[in-house]
Amino acid sequence: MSRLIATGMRVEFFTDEGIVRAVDGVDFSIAPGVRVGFVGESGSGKTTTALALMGMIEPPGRVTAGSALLDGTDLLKLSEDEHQRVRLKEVSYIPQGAMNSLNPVMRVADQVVDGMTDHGLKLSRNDKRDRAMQLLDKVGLSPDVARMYPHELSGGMKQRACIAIAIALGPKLIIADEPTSALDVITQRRVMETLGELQAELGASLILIGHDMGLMAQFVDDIMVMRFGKIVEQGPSRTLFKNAAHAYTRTLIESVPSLTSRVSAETAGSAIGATATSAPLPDATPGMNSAAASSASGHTAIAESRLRSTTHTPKPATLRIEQPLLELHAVAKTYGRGLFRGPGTKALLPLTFTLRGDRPLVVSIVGQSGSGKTTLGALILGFQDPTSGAVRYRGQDIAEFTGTQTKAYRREVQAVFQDPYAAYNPFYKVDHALVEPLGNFGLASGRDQLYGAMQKACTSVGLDPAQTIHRFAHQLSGGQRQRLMVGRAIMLAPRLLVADEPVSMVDASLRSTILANLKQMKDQQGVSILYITHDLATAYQVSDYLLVLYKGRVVEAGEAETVIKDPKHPYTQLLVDSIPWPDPDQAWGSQDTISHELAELDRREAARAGRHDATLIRSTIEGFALAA
Amino acid sequence: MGCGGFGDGEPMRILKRLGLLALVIWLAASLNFVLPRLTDRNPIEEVIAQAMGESGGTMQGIDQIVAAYEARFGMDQPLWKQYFYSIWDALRFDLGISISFFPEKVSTLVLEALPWSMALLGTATLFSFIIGTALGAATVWPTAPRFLTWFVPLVMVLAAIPFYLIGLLLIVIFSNWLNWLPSGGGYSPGTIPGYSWSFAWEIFLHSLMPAASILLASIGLWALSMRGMMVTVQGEDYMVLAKAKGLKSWRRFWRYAVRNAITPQITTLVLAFGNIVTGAVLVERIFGYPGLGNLLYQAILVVDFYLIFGCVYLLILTIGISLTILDLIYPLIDPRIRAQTYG
Amino acid sequence: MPMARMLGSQTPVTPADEAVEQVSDWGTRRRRFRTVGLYFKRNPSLTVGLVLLVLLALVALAGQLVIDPRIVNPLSNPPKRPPSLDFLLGTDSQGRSMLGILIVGTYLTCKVGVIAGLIGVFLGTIFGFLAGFYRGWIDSVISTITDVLLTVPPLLVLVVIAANLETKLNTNQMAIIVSLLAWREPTRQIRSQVLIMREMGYVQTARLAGTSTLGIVFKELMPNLLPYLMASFVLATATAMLASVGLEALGLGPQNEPTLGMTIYWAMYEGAFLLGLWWWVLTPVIALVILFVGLYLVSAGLDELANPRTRRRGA
Amino acid sequence: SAQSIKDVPRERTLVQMGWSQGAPTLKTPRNANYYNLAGEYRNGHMHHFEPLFFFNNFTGEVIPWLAESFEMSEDNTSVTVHLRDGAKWSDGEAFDAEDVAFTYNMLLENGRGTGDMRKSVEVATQVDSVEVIDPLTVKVNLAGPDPRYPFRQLINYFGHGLVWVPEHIWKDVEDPATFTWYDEEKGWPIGTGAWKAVSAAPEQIILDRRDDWWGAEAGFRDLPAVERIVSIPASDNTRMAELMINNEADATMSMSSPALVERALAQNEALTTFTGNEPPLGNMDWWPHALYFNHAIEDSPFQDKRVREAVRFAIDRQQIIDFAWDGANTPNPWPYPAYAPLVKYMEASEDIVEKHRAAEHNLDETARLMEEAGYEMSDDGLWEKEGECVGGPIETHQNLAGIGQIIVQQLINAGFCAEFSQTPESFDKFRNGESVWHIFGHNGGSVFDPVDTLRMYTTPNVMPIGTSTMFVARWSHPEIDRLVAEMQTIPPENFDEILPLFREAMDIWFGEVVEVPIEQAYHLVPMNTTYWTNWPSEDNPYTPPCISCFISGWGSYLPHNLVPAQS
Ligand SMILES: Nc1ncnc2c1ncn2[C@@H]1O[C@H](COP(=O)(O)OP(=O)(O)OP(=O)(O)O)[C@@H](O)[C@H]1O
Ligand SMILES: Nc1ncnc2c1ncn2[C@@H]1O[C@H](COP(=O)(O)OP(=O)(O)OP(=O)(O)O)[C@@H](O)[C@H]1O
Ligand SMILES: [Mg+2]
Ligand SMILES: [Mg+2]
Repeated sequence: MSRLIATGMRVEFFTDEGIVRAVDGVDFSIAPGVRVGFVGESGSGKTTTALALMGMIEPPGRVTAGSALLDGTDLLKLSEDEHQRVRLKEVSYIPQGAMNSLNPVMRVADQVVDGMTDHGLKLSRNDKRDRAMQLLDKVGLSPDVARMYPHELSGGMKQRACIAIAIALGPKLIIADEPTSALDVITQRRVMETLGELQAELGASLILIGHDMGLMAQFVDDIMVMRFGKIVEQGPSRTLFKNAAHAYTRTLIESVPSLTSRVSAETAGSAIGATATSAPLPDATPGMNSAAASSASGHTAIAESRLRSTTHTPKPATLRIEQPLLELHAVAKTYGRGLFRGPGTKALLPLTFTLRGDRPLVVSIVGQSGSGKTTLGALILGFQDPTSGAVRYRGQDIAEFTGTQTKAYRREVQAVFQDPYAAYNPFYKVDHALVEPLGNFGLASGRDQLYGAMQKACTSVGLDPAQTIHRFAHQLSGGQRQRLMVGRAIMLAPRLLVADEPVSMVDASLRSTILANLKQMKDQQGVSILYITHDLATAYQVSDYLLVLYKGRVVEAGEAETVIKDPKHPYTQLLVDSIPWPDPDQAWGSQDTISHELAELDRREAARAGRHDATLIRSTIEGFALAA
Repeated sequence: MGCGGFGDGEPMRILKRLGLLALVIWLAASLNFVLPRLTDRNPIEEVIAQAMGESGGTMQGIDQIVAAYEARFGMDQPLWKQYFYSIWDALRFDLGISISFFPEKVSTLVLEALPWSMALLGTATLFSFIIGTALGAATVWPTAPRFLTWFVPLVMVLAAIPFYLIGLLLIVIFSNWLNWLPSGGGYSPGTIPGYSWSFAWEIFLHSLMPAASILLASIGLWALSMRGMMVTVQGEDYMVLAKAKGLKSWRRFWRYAVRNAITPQITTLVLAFGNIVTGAVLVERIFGYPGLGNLLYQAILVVDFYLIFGCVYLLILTIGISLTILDLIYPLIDPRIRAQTYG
Repeated sequence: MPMARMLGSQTPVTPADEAVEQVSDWGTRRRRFRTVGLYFKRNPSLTVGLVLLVLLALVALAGQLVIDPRIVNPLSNPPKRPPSLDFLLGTDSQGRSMLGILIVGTYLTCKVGVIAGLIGVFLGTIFGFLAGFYRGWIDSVISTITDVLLTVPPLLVLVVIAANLETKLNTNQMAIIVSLLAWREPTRQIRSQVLIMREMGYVQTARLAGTSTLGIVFKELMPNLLPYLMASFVLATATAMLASVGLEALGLGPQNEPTLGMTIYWAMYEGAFLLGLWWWVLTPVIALVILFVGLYLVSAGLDELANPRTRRRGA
Repeated sequence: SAQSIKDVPRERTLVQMGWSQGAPTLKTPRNANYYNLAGEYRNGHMHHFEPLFFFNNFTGEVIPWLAESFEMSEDNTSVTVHLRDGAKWSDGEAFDAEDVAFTYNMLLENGRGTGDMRKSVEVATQVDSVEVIDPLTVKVNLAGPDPRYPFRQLINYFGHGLVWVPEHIWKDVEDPATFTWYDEEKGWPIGTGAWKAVSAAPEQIILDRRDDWWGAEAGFRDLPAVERIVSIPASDNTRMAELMINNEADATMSMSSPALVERALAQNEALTTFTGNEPPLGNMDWWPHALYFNHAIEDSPFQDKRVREAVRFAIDRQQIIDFAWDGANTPNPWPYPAYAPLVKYMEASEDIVEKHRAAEHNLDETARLMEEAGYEMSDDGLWEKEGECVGGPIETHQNLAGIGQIIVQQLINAGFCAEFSQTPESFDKFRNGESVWHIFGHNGGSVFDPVDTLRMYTTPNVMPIGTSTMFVARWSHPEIDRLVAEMQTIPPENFDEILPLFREAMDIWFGEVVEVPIEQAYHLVPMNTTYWTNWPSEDNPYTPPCISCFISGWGSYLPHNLVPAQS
């Protein structure tokens, strides 16, 4: 007996460029109480399939064929009213863009409960509050969050709020579209446990869309592999991981980074070579001739060529070269809460480090969701003013930059934002995001140069430029948006890149390609990278140095090898312990439930009552100095 | 760069904003002191000449009379002194005496007209805001009733017609032809004002047409700007989640879409409320409605410095204070607006 | 839609091939034309709106070449004639031809309205965006000035200016006066929205792209407010025209030019409504209605530009 | 006090309109001081007060009221007034010679001092002193011989005549110029009139009949049938018409649109006018309209008499009347209203008009005169000399906008660069002499003999630019000075003596083309017969029908004569 039987589902988008068949004849069935994982290339139609089940394909898109029977009712044929009643109550959905999906003017608690009220639950004010708090607690959010507005939450916190919403009414089917892409592994584990418990309790079916093969291995019963809008392979996860039939599935599984060996860029590249969307490395800098690129052997040559190709930026005169690239002096950030709303949130406690920049480094920042990673990035980029301390770039406080200095700074410091959903201007097609900086920094001009640069940017992240640059952001899949942003950063070849979860929505095979490309960019063009991630495995693979952030504080730091192989701080230990392995037979963490362990950790932290231990600096590295 | 929104920065921010309010009031008062005097007209002489002329007089000795009155009003003083006194009196809410309604006090005149304006324009503005905003929002709401597609352009047609023309049309239809409603005035001639239901009913009946004409003409304008904001908001991802949550259409509409689109509308509403005190001269004239618009108009016609200043002072206070409050509560209307200190 | 359905069911979709063929035209003129063309096709209200406006413009501009401009003068025709073959739209009580007024008056009034609307929204947009985006002292200065000026009754300004003019007010001066006041509300309204928009994610993307603050304001934020700005423009035009009509109605307008406002004023002054001289009132009203509905339709047609997601139909 | 107001049925109530200058509110409702310059006596408070004499301008009959008679001294230097026995103030005090003398003395004092009371300067220049002979007799000693004095201050009509104040209260008033004379608690104002205010607000003033009115007690007249007068703001033409059509009011203020009056009559059969349903739908007023030149502007092209004459030839009076009045007015080359006593003078002097071709419209003559004056027709169709055209804005009185536009267009068509201008400042501009030409009426002019109008063209009445005046031609002539001085000493009824002087003066006046008279003025006042009858009409012209039009005039006289239509 099946709960959901989908047959021949086809979804098409009628665009100016022609018809995009996002889902092309998908058949599958899901039994009650079963967890199904949807994996596959980014852009393969996972989200679209989910939206179709929700009855939320908006014109000019349309479900053109197929049926999806949920306990006998065809979800694809329901009227809008019927669908409204089904959503959340029978089928609930956690959107991929969860970080951008909360109503900015409503408190989180209200957004959690309003779905319940609209499905006929009569709740008193207090009931509402209690329910909201309960649900938030289930996803590891503190009761404080209930009264907050979405913009006061970190990416992961918002994602968890969306999960809390989805489980509110105990639906028959939960569709979770990359629900944990912004969660650290501990939180991820906790949230997945909650989901699992709930699902078991209700006998609900669960569709988990994701790219994290480890998570899939640990969590789902069946796996469907999607590609080009079709399901190319499906089967029990155990079987699939052991012996996948389809070549693409094999690549997916093989390209999952592990903690056992650090893969070099070359191997990753060749591994990808087998996949359909091969991603050649970009030339060093757009506009630079290929001779210069191929002869480039060290960063001196690169730097020279960059100076040559971009004659007026950056101006050495405005930014002093001899100074360290980036210095943070006791930088701390406390967010205020606005009018009469109590004390603020200490997002980042004073942090001091120096990144010299003469030797390119990848410094990874891992840590708990809400521990201040994004905040740190924003401080470095000058998007937030530090509450205290100063951020210096090449020896100068970024708060005191003049107009030209800011521009030069922007030229040299780029970023990939955590939320690719908010990053695009909805007015423009996505080419705008690429053309703008090219034009502003004088990197390219004229149709051909611009187009060439964009093409390279796309291919460097495995995107087909023809299918990308003419679209609006909402016409791209989440992973496509994210990749384009990374491609943009690569295209701009900055001196420093702040990459906030840059590959969280990308499938494993592409992920390693992209990371390899980033790494190559680092090596060939001397780009330092601050890599903010929850993915310890990739952090381990690419980073030279690792900072572990916990509650706004760096608790442990050192070379990736040292910290991950032999964590000393209990939080780091827990973190490493919680990595889901892409092997269904390897247990996920210890037997204890994660919430128990977390509680233990928190209790120990609390017992110290504000007295913080110094950062555990496990090892040092040339070019990066962290104050304990 | 400031200290991005400390909890304890709040009182400072409020203080600064209040400081700005004081500045606005002072500047606006000064400007409105100066403006009428730039006309180079002498209201006293005009009023007196008018009065004497009407009585068939020969204007003998008019200079003398004018001088006598100028002294009475302190207009013989140097300008800076007059300015100083004006501002000082304004601070004490002493608005002086009207020239054209001499010796009536400006405050009496203003307070007498104010309730009429508030009742008429206040309710008309509020209703047209509510109806117009809802209509405008609904036109771009996918599941809104069909009839809106032609109804809203129709409302726009009404917006194109100056509201006083609509008013005249209403009078011709409802008063002259159908004889359902009185043609104007605050209440019927001979009715004795009092606190009774029948009197309230009278007032209501008399305000129906003027209110309707303002309403009809301005709904379309409210709708138009709301519509513009709604279009932008509908593209947001939270609208997708709201739908995925299975929220009822009305909740998605009101609590999600409208709620996010409404900030500029609220700004406009505050401005519109500020403008209530300037009244709607033409509607008041057409309907013989005794509001502030007419008072200000009469004051401006003869450049009655004191009465103008009195009316405008009310405007200054309402606009200044309501905009200040608005600025302070923006973060509550939309929490994304960062509560920041100025400077 | 039927057409789209047909395509959907019959065309075998090979996205890659098709795309490769089209990619080469990125940034070319052909592509732009195509985009614009498709846009018009998808948004008929834009077309209808533009047609209305062009029609009105034709009447106002080309009409002036056809008619003898003197027919808008008093005494040029017998008074109070209803529309007939001799007097196409009738005449007013002073013997002005209403046809002439439709032509000349529309031109004059649209001039005032559109000039004032444009200047008003233009200044309002600039000030509103600057204040909302920069905040800090710029905001304080702009907001303070706006607040102060918001307290000045337009009537007072007009009386002051009228008192200081040597000659009678003409429509150009009128337009400037009205537009000097027309920016105040938009400034405040736009500022309030910019306060929200400045926190959007794409603003940060743009900052990273080295876009200057002005660039962010005009290239990133402004387009997203397009429907609202369009609405503001319609509003400002309306307010300007109605204000000018209103001021004219109080005898403060350009009394020797047959604007729609003056026409309405005279119609009201003479009680055309009561007298049953409907054509006298109807003519200016029709011109105003066409203008407004045209502007409304255009603004509705621009929705998709600001929010591509509102796109409902396939090309 | 609102509770104590009794109910009066509609059919015993007169709803009339008070002066509001187009505004929807009554001016100064709580100010009943006639002498306060900003006070508006025509808002309804005029029903409190009664004059010594009314005057029927149609018949020339003087109607005694608070007084019984007056006589002029032989040398025309004093008037003795005999008051009516039994006249009383509303508080029961007798109205007597002391009150008249007190009022005079108050005005004399003020007029000789600050002069900030209505009419005080006028009184002070014309009156020397006042003597109380006995309680019912008072003698006014004039500043010089003036046979017309009673018609200036003792008889109330149009803008002439005084309003009496009770000595027993006003003697304690500190500053009569700013005293408001309104206090419901104290029962102020105290007048002799048959009605008394019970409530006053900008929206309406309600006056109830006093059943103890002295006139009924003294057997002078019956109590009026009108038990309540509600005075509401007149607002504008359209609104007046609406109120009448809907039976919401019984009589209007003067309306300025004949078409609207016609329409109102057509819509509501109960409405009538002074001339019934016949044109001109109203009664002739005392200020015939004219196009004035400002003779005080020295570099004005209108200093050239030929140019003025060219303008006069350019004006087509009949066309103006056809357009603005649908033909229902009379072209008038004279500066006089066609009241019976004045018509005699004009009929006897038709030849002077002929001689100066003053009533003629002839564009050829215009062209000839302009060329003679050295002007050339430019390509734009304008007369120009040294690149300058002749004209400028014609400042127009607000009631005359209708004819204003037509006059302007006629002048433009004749080659003058005239511009129409009717702004809130217009009146002020031409009163102060700041406009080159303007359209206005002969306010303060003759009613029963030609002297008053001619006085406008005497040297003492020509004010320099910047000084406000109602005599906006700012023109005088030594001969006219002389002739007027002579005429003033002749009692008004001596037609034969005055006529030759008049002819001589008018010959000069027309010869100099002082101004271009256009048409007669009419008060268009629809009256409603639903509740009240016996309105004044052509057949029964007992008073002008406009109740609140005049600053001192008839006031309560009309309500006294109304007869209820429903019993
Ligand atoms: N604008 C804001 N106002 C108030 N509090 C904020 C704001 N932005 C972030 N915070 C708070 O600061 C803390 C750190 O947020 P931050 O976004 O830096 O976390 P993060 O480490 O990036 O987490 P994640 O991995 O979930 O994205 C969180 O507790 C969050 O609630
Ligand atoms: N509105 C749209 N118009 C046109 N094409 C669209 C639209 N939405 C999605 N697509 C395209 O459909 C394909 C499937 O998108 P979908 O979002 O389902 O991918 P996905 O499998 O969820 O990818 P990811 O893992 O990156 O989220 C993509 O190629 C995308 O570009
Ligand atoms: Mg997706
Ligand atoms: Mg984050």
